[in-house]
Amino acid sequence: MIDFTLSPELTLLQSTARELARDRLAAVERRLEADRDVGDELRRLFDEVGLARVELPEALGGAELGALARAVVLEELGAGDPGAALALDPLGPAAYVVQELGGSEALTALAKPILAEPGARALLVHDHRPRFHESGGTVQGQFPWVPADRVDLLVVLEMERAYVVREGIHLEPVRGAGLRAAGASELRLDGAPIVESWVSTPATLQAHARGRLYVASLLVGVLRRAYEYSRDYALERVAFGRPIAHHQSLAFLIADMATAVDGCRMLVHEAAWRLDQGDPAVEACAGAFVECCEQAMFVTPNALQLLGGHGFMLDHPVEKFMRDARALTLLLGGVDAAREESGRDLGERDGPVALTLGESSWT
Amino acid sequence: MIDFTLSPELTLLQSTARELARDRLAAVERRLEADRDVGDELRRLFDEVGLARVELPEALGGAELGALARAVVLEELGAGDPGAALALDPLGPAAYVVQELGGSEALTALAKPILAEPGARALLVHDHRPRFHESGGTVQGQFPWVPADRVDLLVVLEMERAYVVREGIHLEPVRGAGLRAAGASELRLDGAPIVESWVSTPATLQAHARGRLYVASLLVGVLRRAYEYSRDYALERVAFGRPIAHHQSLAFLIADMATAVDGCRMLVHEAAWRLDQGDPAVEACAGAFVECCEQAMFVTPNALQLLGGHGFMLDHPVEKFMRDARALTLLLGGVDAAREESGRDLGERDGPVALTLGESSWT
Amino acid sequence: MDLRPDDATRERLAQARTLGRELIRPVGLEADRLGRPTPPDHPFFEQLVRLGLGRTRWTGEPPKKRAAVVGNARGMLCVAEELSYWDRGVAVSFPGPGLGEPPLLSMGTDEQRERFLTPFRGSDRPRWGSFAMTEPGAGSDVAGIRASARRDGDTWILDGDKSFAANASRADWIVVWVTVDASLGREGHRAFVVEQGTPGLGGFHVERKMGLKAYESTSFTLRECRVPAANLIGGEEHYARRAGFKGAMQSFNATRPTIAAMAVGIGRSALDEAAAFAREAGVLRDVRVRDRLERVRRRLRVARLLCWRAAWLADHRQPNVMEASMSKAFAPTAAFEAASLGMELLGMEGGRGDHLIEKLFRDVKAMDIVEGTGQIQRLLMARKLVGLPRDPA
Amino acid sequence: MDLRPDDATRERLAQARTLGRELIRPVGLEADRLGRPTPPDHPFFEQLVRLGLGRTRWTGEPPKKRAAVVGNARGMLCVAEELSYWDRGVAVSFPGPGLGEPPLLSMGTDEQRERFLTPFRGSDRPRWGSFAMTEPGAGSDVAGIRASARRDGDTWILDGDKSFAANASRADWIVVWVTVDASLGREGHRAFVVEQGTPGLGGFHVERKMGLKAYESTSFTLRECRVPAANLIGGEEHYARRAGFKGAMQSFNATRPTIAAMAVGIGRSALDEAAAFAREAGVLRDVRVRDRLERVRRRLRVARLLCWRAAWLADHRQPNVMEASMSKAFAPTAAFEAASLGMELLGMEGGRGDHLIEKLFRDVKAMDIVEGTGQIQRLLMARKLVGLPRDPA
Repeated sequence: MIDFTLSPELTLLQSTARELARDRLAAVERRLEADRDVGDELRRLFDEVGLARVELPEALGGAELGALARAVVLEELGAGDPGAALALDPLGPAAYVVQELGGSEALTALAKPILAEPGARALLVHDHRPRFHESGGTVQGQFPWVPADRVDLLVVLEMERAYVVREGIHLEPVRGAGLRAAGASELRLDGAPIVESWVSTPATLQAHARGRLYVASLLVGVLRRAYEYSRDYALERVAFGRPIAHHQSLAFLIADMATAVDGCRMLVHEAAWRLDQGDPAVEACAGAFVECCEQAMFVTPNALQLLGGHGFMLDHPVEKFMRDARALTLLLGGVDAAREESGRDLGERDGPVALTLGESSWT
Repeated sequence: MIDFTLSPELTLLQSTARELARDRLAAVERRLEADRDVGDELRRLFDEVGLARVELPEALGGAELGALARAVVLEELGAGDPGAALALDPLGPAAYVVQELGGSEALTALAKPILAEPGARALLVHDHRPRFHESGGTVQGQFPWVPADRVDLLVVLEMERAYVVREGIHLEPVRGAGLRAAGASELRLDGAPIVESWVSTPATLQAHARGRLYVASLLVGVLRRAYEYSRDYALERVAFGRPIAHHQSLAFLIADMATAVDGCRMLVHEAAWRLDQGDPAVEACAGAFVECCEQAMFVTPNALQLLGGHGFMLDHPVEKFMRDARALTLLLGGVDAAREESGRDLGERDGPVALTLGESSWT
Repeated sequence: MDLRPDDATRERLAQARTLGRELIRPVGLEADRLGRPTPPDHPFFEQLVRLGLGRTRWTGEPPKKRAAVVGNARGMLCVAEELSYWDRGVAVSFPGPGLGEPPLLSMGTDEQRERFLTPFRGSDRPRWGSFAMTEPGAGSDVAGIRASARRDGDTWILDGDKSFAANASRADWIVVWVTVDASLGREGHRAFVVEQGTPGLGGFHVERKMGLKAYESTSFTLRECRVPAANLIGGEEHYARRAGFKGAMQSFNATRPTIAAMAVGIGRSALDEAAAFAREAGVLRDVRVRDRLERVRRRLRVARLLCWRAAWLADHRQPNVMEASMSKAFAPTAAFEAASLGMELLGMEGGRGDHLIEKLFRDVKAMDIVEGTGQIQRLLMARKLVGLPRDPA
Repeated sequence: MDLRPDDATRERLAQARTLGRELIRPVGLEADRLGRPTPPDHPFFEQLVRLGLGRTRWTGEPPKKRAAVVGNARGMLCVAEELSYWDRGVAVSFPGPGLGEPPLLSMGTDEQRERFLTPFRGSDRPRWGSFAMTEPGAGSDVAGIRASARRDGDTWILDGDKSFAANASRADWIVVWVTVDASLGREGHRAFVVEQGTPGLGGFHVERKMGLKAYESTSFTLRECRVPAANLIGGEEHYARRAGFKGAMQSFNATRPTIAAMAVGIGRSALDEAAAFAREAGVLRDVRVRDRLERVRRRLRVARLLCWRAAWLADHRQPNVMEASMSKAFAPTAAFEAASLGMELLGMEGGRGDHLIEKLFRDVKAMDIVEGTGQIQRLLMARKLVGLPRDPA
């Protein structure tokens, strides 16, 4: 029966992630941003706790806890610092692509060296234009921004295929609009030899879906933190004789922000639960991403607005929440590509529109 | 220099229209709706005052006061009863089509008999699918709804041409979602002979533009009335010890409704002023229509919401405002067709985007 | 975590769908076309009774086991969504004790449940119970009840005006909320069962609504209406005891998410019709159309999840006031967007006034009003989220 | 009705555009890249002075003719929009008496205007005036000023903290608002000209902002800061007289529509860049892109008209508090939508952090905050529209 209980295992994982994100990421977020790196100590700590291995196969030291567990952890890390969350995850969503298109063995082979070397990172880019061009087994081209200052393994995802390169990757640092703790570079491939390459439309869709859910989970974290931070500020700040949170229009705005955060989280959890049920969940993952993107531009600018002039200053992190959120929404082809996926079945299917998995079998 | 003053002539016209709309339309709006007609007396009265002839050429007894004057009058009538406004205007936007495509002589010839016979109506339909089909000089087809129970002259506007029929027009009454004072029928053409027919892309665009501005002007009136009615109610109704208008969230909602109404009016006036300056104003008219449609679904449902349970009852006219507004937005091809027109130049022009007429020559 | 109704609920949903397709929707369209509530002697109601509907949830068990009786908010909410998919107005017109039942179950004495609910356990004919809280001058401000009750020996004398009471004129009895002392606020409130035919109960007036026409929303008057003391729900002891229970009683709420679920049902209905119309018109692959349908479905999905969560908490006796209000604040706007989009896609077909979507467009707005407007829900949420004081604007 | 600036304004707009393209935008991008305000000795400021900019509007005329001096809100607003199109941060950094000028013009004595504005009539070097109202703990609640002034013989002693004052550390003088008695609210407020170097004026701290980095927003402290009585703007008589004038003085406002127009300028800049980028990327005919650009342009058009109307009323000394607030409530959200859409269209190019749109996205949010947040504007509007009382929440 309909039940939102998280398992005790997941609840424990959640609180571990929450504490670490609060004490080790959020507490130093401005420093992480300035350093453009999380540093070796933090990297070691997170590796020990295994937060980046929640979903990975056992062969890679993973816990195989599934998509919901990953979503829960990523929300917490996103609430800490989404850039740091990327930097602390050596494989990130790149693993989805390799796994879905190349299979578990390919993942093991490609990922092991990355996991073995502290600071090494695999990076996924979604190349739908395309910006990279292949000739004779090597790739040429430029990608304007990746949230990284180091890339050991580049996974390029197109609409119907994916490929991997390991050499010929050049990075030129740029300032970065957000997610700076992960680094920020322009990426150039200069005759980079393709290591592996796969073609499969369904697997590509699935990899896209899981990648979008990854980013959506981080967004939920950013949005929640922006909501909580501005709500707490509004409870402390007094104007016209009372906390500004007790002015009705702001109280209602805060209520709507809470609704936006909860709605995003529920779509993310639903999509993750579907994946864990073996459902491809392609439109559910895309829809969760779209919802998070839309609400990101409601929640984070309003969080800033609640702080008034202080929101515009770097003394508070709300301007960073807005920048990080906007930057996250640009990843993986952006919101319109996700919208396309989220609505695709509407153009194809006949009969009533289902809201939930298996609805057609209910009745 | 930038100036929003209405001429004394226009101000007088406005107050005449306002009084008549208030006393003779709004005061009996439920009866007009039930009767599906405005009745001969009202028809005579409005004809004497000449509110439907503001923009017409002198040859048809018109005052040739221009588009802004027409917009000002239509707002007032829309605030009275937009269905009645249609019924009280024998030619309506159909005249624009005949004038733009056929010229003044065609207008005089076709319009004279309509103006001469009390109760006669010319009707414009926008047939973009198309639903009507021509063969051998006659037209066949069905149109699901027209806000009329009588049609003496039917003007059919397609994307690049227009034609006129006078016979073979069959009307089957339907309930009508809104605008019932104008009547509501399904229209069938059964071998209707084409009286006149013109082809011209620029003239068609112009006719569309003026037609959209006509409907937009009525919408401004409906929105203003919905805003004023619900505001007044909110000032009278007491809950939790004060007028509900003095609860901050509702006070702010009312302020936003006022902004929506003013914004719509300003775009309508701007487009009308452009037309009066000789500018084709195709995108300005379309943009005004789109804005009115978008704001209609903000202002009228919230007006209803402000009345709470009473808003849902027929004892108050706010549910009618919402229905009338929604019905107006469906006319002339609807909002997406207007959006297409309003944004067309963005896809074609190069260089900076102008917000105002002649902006490129400012600097 | 599980996002599927259980087998029993799915079976009830299947029944509701059959009933909806075959009976509820046609009856709803008929009432809308005729512009009046389905009359009590309509064969539809007889059919429902023959199907075993319109009965009380009360099993006749002693009150100790009461908790088990009301533990299926999720299942009820799913069925409510499905019935509203077919016609929310008709769903409210269903025979049965209606909204009068919960106060009898939760506050009533054994004897009162026996007296007023027993007739709803059999199935001789369609019967209705009704519930009257709202007054013409009040609305969401329920603390402001002005209808009064004063004791006179073994009876109470009720005076006042009530409005928007569903099925009141056809009901065997109406649970009426009144105050014994307006200055006490909620503390002064009392609920009485007023039986049809009681002298002083009258002035029934069926309100004329823009939508949801299948059920009667009725205003009525109490004029020196004398009611036996035995009809005070729970007896006087209940109200003396109540102060202590109050916190616990208000800590979870299943009504608001149920109303929100009804909005989801209406919205889903509009979405299905809009998608079908767009498919027929060949515009379903138009990016403008598809993006808006996608958005509407997404918002309805959020709405359903919010409803489910609130009901799941209620079923587990967890505090859910914030979550219940959140679902109720959110779902009606998502449903309105669905109906309004449907109208836009219909275009001139929508102007005719005879398409199901046009009816849904008129039906749906009520969902943002009944059981507390969106504004009231935000007030309740803000009290929990930021401790908004009760008093200020 | 006329919706065109006159010839004089168009000429000034053409100058502003040339200045904008050649100087303002490059200087703005430089300051953003370096992450600090343009230093006072930057050659840019010298150039502006050579061009005759940075002067006072005060002509030296006696106060009788004052009305004519401030009658061109529309023209100033048009130019403000255009300058902000190129860089709003740089526009604020312009030399000149700045926001300190209006109080001197409207409240000051002839002698004070002479003393403090005369240096701004010549053009020897860049000079700045500044204005300080906001305090670290206050913000929109201007009635809550806590910086104090107490009389001591021929001088006043000022104490308190000020924040977000533009160009304060480089200014020749700062118009500082303080209170002589916090319990009096606005009645207790006084404005002093505090000259740079006055003992007790110090602790200048340039705030670190997310955007608009070209000008300095500065906090500073007043510690037993002794100011001659002659620096009390308007002298004591002014404040005694003021109660009577108050209504008239507050009935029109040109500052809010000017800030709103600056938002329009930022939004227009984002729109132009977004459209140019979309054109280059070949997606300008994509219906999703075009519809959103269309909407952004339409909203900016509404915003501009609302600004113009408010300024037109101000120029005619018509009450415009509601209209001024309406423009200020509306324009920043339209501009934010433009910048946010621009970021979306840029996609990964926007993530780099070196595109003009990305800068505008960081600049624009301030416009919904300065001169009263959107919430404060709605409060002011609601007072006019529904008589919202000052007190309740």
